[in-house]
Amino acid sequence: MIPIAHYLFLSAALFGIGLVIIITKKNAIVVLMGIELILNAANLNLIAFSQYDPTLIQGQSFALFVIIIAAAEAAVALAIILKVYHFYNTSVLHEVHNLGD
Amino acid sequence: MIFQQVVFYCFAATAIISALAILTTRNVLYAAFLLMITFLSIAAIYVFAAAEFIAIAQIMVYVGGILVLMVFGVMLTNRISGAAVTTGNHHRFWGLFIGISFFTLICTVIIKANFGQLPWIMSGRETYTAPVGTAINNIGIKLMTDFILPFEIAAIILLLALLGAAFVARKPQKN
Amino acid sequence: MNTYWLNIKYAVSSLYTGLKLSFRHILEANESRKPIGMADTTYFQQQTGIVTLQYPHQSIAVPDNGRYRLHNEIDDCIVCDKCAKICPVNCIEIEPIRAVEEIGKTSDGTSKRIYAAKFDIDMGKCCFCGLCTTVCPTECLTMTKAYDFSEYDVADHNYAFAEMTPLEILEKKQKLEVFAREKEAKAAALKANAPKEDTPGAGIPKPSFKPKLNVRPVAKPLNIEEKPADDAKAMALEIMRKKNDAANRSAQAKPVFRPLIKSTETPPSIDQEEKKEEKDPVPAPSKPIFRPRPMMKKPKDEGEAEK
Amino acid sequence: MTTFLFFLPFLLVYTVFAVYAERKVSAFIQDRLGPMEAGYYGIAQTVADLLKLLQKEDIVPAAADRKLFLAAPIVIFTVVFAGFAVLPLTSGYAGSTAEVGVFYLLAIISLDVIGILMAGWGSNSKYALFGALRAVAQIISYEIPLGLSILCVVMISQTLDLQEISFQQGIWIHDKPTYPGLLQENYLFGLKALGIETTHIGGILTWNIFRMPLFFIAFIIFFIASLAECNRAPFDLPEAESELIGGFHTEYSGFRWALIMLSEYGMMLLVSFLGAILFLGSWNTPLPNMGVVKLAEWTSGSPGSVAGHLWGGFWLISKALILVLVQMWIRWTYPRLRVDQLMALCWKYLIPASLILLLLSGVWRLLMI
Repeated sequence: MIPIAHYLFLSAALFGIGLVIIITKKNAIVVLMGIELILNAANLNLIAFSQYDPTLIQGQSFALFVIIIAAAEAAVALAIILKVYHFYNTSVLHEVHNLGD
Repeated sequence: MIFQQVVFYCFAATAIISALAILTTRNVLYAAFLLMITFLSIAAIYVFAAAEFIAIAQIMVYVGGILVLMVFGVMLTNRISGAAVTTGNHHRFWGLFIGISFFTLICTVIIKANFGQLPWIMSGRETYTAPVGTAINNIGIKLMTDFILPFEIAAIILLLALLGAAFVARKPQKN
Repeated sequence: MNTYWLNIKYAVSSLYTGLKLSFRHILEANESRKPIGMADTTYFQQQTGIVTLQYPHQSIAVPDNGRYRLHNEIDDCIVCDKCAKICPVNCIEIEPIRAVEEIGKTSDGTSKRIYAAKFDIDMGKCCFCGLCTTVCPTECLTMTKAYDFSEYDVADHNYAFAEMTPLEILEKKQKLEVFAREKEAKAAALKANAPKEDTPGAGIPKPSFKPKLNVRPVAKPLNIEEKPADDAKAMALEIMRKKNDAANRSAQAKPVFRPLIKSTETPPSIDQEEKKEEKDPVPAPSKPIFRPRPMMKKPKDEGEAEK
Repeated sequence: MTTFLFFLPFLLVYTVFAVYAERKVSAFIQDRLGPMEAGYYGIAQTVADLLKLLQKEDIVPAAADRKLFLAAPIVIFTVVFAGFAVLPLTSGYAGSTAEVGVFYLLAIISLDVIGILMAGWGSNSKYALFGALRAVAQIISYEIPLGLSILCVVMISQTLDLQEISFQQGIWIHDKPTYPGLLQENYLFGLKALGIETTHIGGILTWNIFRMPLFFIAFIIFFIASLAECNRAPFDLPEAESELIGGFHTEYSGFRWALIMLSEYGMMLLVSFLGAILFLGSWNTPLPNMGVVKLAEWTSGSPGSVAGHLWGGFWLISKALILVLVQMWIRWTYPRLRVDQLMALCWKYLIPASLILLLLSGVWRLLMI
């Protein structure tokens, strides 16, 4: 079987890449992609650990909740991005200067 | 077993390469489709970790749901004028610096912690059997017993998110 | 709420009806219509089943009076040009050559005095109005039942009904020319005697066109008796020889169109031509009802070519 | 595990004949003859068309996003073909033994959306983009009634494994090692209170559609939703010829267009297989045992035997193909829905109905114990 450390390295790599995407990208949707990558990295950890208790599978259940929350979060975030786009006519984050109406 | 490992590393490599490609590409839509490849490879890796159900849920929710939402978002927030939808970069140095330093930090921790030698992991490995067909039953029972509260809360959150998203994204009412 | 259930009820019943209907058609597809025509008494009997025919293999019988492709029975054609004149889309193209004598009779006894060097009907242009068939004096031009005449090349829609070979055409033309020459000789002889008349273009030194230009004077002195003079005859022969050479040369280059030059006439000459023909010495026991006009279209082109 | 060796050639041959059947069915419904020239009764028409398509130029529009445009048909086909991986073929010959079979198929159907979006966006044509957006809206909406109607079956069967669901619907219910808590005997209409055991009678009486009579409605909901999932008429708005020329595949030609058509027909077959497995008894015979006349046993060999393979394959494939024919019959009968009608049908009629069915299935399941 695959050593658990390899899952964790993969997860760390995905986390790092997601972080870089969040920091460097200008477009709000790509930033959202970075967030999803980080959530996936976290899920990977949960599931990697969960395989060592096949009867309890708490990790898998938790991963399932993470996926659910990610879905809800993505829906709301995209709705907000759409709203921002309609208001400022841009989806580039640093061009959104003031949050007041 | 060696075949299984080769396949695992292939999927891991695909996940990382496509994630890196998201980082390097300027085209937002390419990024979305590359993210699909990442998600699919991660789903494959879930299967290696005996989490079939989560893998399929990953495909359904992330690829079939979130990704489609994102592609829709890309299409709706950009003028469809023939030009490719691109995104610029900024804070390149700090981004790379923070990312790489986080990665090295986590890797160091993983190596230092030596998870493979933790007692519960060791015992888990002894009792580890190949993925058997009872995982879904277990998840179902767990969700309806131990995790019933988070399960219901998740349902409410989903409903709220649905309503909230629809409310936020709706066209402003004309008076 | 009530409409909600009514909608469901209506949807179910209409969907069911639709499926039943189309399924009945599938079942009925095992029988198909026979290729029978309207005239058949059983034509309306079969109401169900497949209605299409496999066209090239089967086809519905066309009524005997079907009016589709034009056909010209060239043996009965007196080349009167009526059809070409009446045609609203100019799809009939005729090139006549006057014969020096009667060349035969049509099946209804009309005498034929004009050869058809060309009798082309372009079915690509034809509008199937049938006017040409009604004006045809000998009823040689008819519309037939044939309706499937698609071709790969639009040029193939041009149906040529004339049966003359190029050699025959040439021969007939020469004959006509000899005749014209003789007439011209007569005219020249007459001219020598007659009071001077202005003959436009008579002095043009083009040998090949000369004879034709000289034809006109022949027509003008209408009531002159024909008395060929010897010197005139010699002159005519001389010109004839030259003319033949020219004709041969041009026949090689353009076998079909070139010879037309000879019959070139300016439009006002039509009346003259007809009058002239009335006075033609050619024996014409029974004259065609319609006076054939030798050339309709070509003269203009050739006239331009002349310049 | 090796069912793809069967399904890949089967899919190709099936598509050739399905296109032919489509033309013939449409022709017969419209009192025409359909293709008649190529081969006997036009049987080689599709082969000729296929050869023509393969020779055609692979055109990529100058304004198209080249990479997405070229990749989209491959993605669509791969996704649809991946769906065949979990289908059981006979009682002894199943695809992947993944216990998440049904769930996997739902995921596959939602993956199809991505390929369509790639094609629509990559073409850089308004018709393709409209078609793709319509396709996505339609597929995502109809996934809900589809998933709910499947969930009804899963609730009664207590498993996501397609092979397990298949075994439950016939006389070989004891031949599969089942998970604890699964039913080991069938009763008429699933009602134990009636006291008529049908475990050894089999045939149509143990099909899911009979085990739980309300599944007839569930099956109709499933069927309508599956029509929408494969963009078939009357839900063919994404490729409405009269409005959008060809929808998301407007710009494709030649081999890639053939690939899109192949996956469309493959999708039809996939949902037909799924419907046959979930509701119509899978590879089980429709003929019941009646006293000494053991029709069910005669028309289905025991699992693993040669007869079992042949009978099982025959029943399952013929059921699926009949469903495909019904899809064609429906396509050539009904007019296309309007977009608002499409959404109204989904959200106002199918989803409430399937939610109620889900509740009733739960109650029925309690009666089955």
